Amino acid sequence: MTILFYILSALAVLSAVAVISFRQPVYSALSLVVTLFSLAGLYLTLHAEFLAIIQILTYAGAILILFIFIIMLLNLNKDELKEQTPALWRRIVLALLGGFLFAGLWWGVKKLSGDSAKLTEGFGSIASSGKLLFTEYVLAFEISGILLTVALIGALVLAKRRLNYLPEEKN
Amino acid sequence: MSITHYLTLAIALFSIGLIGVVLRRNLLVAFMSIELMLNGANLSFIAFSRYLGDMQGQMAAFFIVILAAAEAAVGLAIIVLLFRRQGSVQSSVFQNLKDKVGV
Amino acid sequence: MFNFFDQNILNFVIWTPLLGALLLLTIPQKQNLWIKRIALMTVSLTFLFSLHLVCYFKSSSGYQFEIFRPWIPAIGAYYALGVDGFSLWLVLLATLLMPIAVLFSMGSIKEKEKSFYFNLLILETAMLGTLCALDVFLFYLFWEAMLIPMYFLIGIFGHGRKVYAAIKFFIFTLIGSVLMLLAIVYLRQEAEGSFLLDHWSLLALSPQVQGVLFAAFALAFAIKVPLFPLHTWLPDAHTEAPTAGSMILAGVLLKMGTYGFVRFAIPLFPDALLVAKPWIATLAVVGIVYGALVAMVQKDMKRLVAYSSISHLGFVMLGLMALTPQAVTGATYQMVNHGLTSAGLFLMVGMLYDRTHTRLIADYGGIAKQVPLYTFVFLILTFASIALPGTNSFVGEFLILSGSLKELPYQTILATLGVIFGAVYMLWMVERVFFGPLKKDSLKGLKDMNWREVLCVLPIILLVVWMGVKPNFFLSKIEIATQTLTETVQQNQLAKQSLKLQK
Amino acid sequence: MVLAWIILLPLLGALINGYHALSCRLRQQKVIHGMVNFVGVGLPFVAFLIALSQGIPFILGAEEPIRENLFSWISVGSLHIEAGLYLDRLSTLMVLIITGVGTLIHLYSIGYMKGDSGYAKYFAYLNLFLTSMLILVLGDNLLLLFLGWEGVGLCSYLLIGFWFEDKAKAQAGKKAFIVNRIGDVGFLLGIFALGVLLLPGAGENAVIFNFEYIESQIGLITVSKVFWLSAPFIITLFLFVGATGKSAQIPLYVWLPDAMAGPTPVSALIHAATMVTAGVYMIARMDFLFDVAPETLHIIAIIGASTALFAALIAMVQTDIKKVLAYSTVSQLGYMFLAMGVGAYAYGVFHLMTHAFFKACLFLGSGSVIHAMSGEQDIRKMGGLKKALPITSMTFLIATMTIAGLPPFAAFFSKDHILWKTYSHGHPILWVMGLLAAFGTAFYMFRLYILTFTGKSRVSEEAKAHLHESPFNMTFALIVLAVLSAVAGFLGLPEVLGGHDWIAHWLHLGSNAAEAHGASHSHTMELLLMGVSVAVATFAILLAFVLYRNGLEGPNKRARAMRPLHNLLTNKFYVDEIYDACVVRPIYYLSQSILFTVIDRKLIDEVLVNRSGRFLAWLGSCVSRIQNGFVNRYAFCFLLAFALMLGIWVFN
Repeated sequence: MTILFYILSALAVLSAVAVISFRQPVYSALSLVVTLFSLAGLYLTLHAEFLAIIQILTYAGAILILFIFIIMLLNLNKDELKEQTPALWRRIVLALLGGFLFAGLWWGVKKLSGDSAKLTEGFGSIASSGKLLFTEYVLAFEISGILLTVALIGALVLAKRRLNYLPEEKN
Repeated sequence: MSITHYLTLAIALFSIGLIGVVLRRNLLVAFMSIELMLNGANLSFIAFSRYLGDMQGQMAAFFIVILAAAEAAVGLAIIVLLFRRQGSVQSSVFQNLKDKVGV
Repeated sequence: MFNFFDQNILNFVIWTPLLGALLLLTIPQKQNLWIKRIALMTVSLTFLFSLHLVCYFKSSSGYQFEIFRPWIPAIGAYYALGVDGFSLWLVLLATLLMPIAVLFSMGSIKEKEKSFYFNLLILETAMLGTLCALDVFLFYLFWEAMLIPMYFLIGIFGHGRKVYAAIKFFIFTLIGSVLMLLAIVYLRQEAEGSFLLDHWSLLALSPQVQGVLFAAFALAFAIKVPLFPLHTWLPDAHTEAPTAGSMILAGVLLKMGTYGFVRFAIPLFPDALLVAKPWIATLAVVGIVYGALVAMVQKDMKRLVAYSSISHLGFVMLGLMALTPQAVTGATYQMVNHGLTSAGLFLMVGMLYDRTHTRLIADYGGIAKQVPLYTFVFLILTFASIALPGTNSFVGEFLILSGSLKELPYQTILATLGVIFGAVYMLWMVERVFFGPLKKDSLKGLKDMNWREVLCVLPIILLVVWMGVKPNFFLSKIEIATQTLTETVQQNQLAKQSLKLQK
Repeated sequence: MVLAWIILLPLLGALINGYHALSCRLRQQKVIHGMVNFVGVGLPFVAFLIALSQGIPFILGAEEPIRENLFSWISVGSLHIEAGLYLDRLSTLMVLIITGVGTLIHLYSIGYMKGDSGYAKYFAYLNLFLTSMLILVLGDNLLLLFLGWEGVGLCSYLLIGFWFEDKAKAQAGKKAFIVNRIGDVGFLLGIFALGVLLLPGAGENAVIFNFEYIESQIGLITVSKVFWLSAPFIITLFLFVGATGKSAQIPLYVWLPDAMAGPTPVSALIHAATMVTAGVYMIARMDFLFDVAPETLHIIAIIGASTALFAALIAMVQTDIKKVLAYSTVSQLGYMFLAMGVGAYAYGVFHLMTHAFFKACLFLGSGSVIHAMSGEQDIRKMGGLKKALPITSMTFLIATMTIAGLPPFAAFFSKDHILWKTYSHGHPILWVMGLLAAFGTAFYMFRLYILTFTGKSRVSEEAKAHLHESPFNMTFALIVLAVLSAVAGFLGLPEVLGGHDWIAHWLHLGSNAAEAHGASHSHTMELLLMGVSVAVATFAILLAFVLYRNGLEGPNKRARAMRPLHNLLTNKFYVDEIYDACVVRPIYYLSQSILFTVIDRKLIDEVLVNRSGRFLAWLGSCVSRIQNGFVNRYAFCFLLAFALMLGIWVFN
């Protein structure tokens, strides 16, 4: 089990770093897919099968596809994509800051001891999640439905708007 | 594996996402790093839910995923709009909210 | 019915202008004739109410016509109003100048009358409220409320650098009053959560604390008085304000500073006053001489009268600082005199401005032949402003100087110099504007004063003479208030000295 | 209420005429001369009759002064100032002079101001002047005196600048008022010092500024101190400063010669007979106070003598007929102050009376000359007018002989008394200065007479055409005044010449100490000095005859010979220029470029107000640079803030 955890977490971290370091957005999108898959795997080790599936289905399946689709749609030309790498000092500063951030949070987290509680039978399975969703969280579930439709309409209205003026010519 | 490991990973993902947002000029990549941060948060939810033996964490994670989806849709629509308007997605191009110094 | 009216006469006096202002709102803009009529009626009604104050003013110490109701119990603010010797005549001055201002601006303000008269009426309510408030929170509310209408009057209806002048006026006063607010809050906490002035006067504060609080109050009022270094807002505000605006500004608003000193700064902090007395007196005297000298070189008539106001109010401050019964009565009397004379002078300059649209002395010359009546009235006001015996200012100045020679000898001697320079700048201006050959033929067609302008100036001229020849009617009412003030301050100072002796 | 009527009548006249003048001017109507004359001259004449009726008992020896309390003017706390009137021998004399000479001059100005457009306005101002002068003289307390004091200052301002179209005349009026104001400030300080001394001791309703009350408190005053100096000295000095301003003594006399810009009757009334003597009256009225301040008296004597001499010298070379008389007034006032200075108050007042008569006569004479010459005032263009103006020249001659101090006439007695008292009170130098001044007076007066009336006529052709003797209403005043100035002397006939010096005993001013001190010198010395002064006068007259008998050629040649001295005198010792240079210009420069531009504009307005405003704006702008529209920059700020919070959380 632990080896699996380490592999997956290493994979996740590496691909996360890749996401932010690749110059081409397409490559970072793909590395994001890798991160999501590794996370799904981690969910499984945490007995959250339902969420692992959801993760793969919506995140990897829907959202990332949308990203890639957008990237392709905008068919950004070559030079446009290849933005100049940010100045060295900026990256160092940010890396340091990130490290500091990580250390701070980690310092907070490491105090957390606690052995794992005894799990009930069928914990995290789709059935129990489904039951919970439709009993305790039914209101939230419905509202999220509405949320999605609103987001859908919003996205449609925004993207569809026929711009009545031509975008300025890129200089 | 104890919860600290998972949480450490969550923190790592979160920090990387944060740095990504700040570092990258390209809006799309910034947007992806936001997704990364969200996933980091999701992971911590699920880790806690696992170690506390309580399904609520997973429910929260589930709703976050839904939220992420909605947010991604709208976000990308905006990015498309921005691209149409300015012809590029570099964040350095959109500066007209700049304060006119010394008015 | 009558004693209901008598009970809250102050409510009538203070809130009638506000009612008038609200009534104005209901009238459409183009009916400017009705707007003028209603404005004039409201202010005249207020004046009639204030006459009631004078007739039934019993010459006994303490506040009269008191109104006392809890207002915001949570913070301990009461709706407390009252009038005594100090504020009585200032209220009368305000209610008298307002109809004159309205009557005059009926002829000179041609557009946007509705907002003009609306602002003027709100200003009157705020002024009267400030004068009658006995609860410091209410006082502060009205104090700040005064600024806004004045700001609009100068900002919209002024001329030249009116926006600059309006902003400068607003911010100058605001800085002072913000510090005062801090002191008020501290004092409220000292007086166990009550804003009432009577509770505050019972407080026994240590000299250091008194010093700081006095400084805060004094700064706020010093800006309004304009004491010497803080005076630069006055000339700008006066020159750019419309005639009615600068009349009220000079007539009443400047007196708020000295009134503030008399009502708050002096009685509440006697020990700090003992320390600060020579400094403020010196500043006042510097103001007298400085104001007079700088007035001499002004090119613009209104600016000259503005600087002369600084000089005259320097006398009032000297009187207040001397704290003898004569000096303080003289100072209060001089506040009213200066209100009349400078408002009158602004009125006259306003008349000239309406005819020729220029206030520069150089543009005039030898107009005495063209406008004899105007010259006659202007000369009377000039001699009233340089305190010729027989006019009102002389009585005030005499009382101030004779009262303060004992307490502040050197300052008083320097102050009497101001009397000479007063004559110099006024007469020099009169000579350049009125006497000598007719400078430009454009002045040939200058019309003399019409009946409306005569009606405006008449009350001022009558009062100037009446208050100069028979001042006792006015002085007797002020005298009681000064008696109580000087005694309370002397007692506290003596008490402190005896305390020090025992230590 | 009788005394009040003396004041109210001219006031009434002033109001009626004033209203009439203004309404006619507004309605562009002709002024009704008849009514104006009747009101303008009639009312002062009635006032004169009332004054006479009140004055007769005093002249016949009554002692008790008449008091009238009109109303309480100012009463604050323990300070009470009553508006009360007070008539005793001194003020009777003054009132009679004012109303008497005043009415004569009003009569005279009917003729003089006939064609003038501001005719009614003129009479209104003149009546107003009489009112304020009467208030000054009749007031029973120092403050009423000051009210009249500034009132006459106001009227002299209005009357000097009467023809205000002419810039110079308006400026002369302004100059007169301001110089008077400087003196009045000194006067005010004296009143305040007195107030400070007397107020604490005053009883519940004591009227502290009343002359009698001050006299009763004289003990307290003499012993107390004001600013480490002795009180009487300081108070009297301040009062004297006021007097120098009003009665044109050395430092503040510059306004009087310029005051000639006003119409001549005004100069006669205000700048010869009444207003300028206000200072002398004030000292005479407060003689008890000045007696206890010997140092001030000494100063007064010195200033008086030096003014007399100084003005006499300047008068010798003046070419404008009114300027000569103006400087002669200044010098005669010097004599009066000299008399006051040596403690001979009565003789000062006596000289005041005689001066009122002969100086008014001289001014009115010069007025009728100017009237005849249609405005010409330069004596170099006159000459031989005796034939054309017989009455004027005769009265002018009498007045000139009077002022020169020839025996039978009034000024001889009054001036001689003063010189004698100066000498007998042990001031020989001042006596010599007085004598020289007498010599100067005789010389310039006869020079004036000779040049205008006798000798070759230098009158221009068209002026000669309508040379005419003034009408009767003008010459009547001249004759009356000439007779008075001839006769008035016998009121003060000194014992040594057989008279019993009635005026001094009648006025009995000043403590007897000054009186007794004088008696020790023998009569022979007095006679001797009298002879000396007459000799000096006659010598001066002869000199004048010799020099100016045949026109101006001789004197002009001699003048060119001693050019520097002559220039110095003609330019009045450059006093005006000195004042202008070291007082007026520096103050103007100080206030223009230093006070106004530097302090007000630069220091306060620029630096404190605008600069602080701009500083805040600059501060704001550099903070706003952070928001440069970069989305990443904002994200970075979130990150920073988050890190900060984390740090805080971690470290405590």
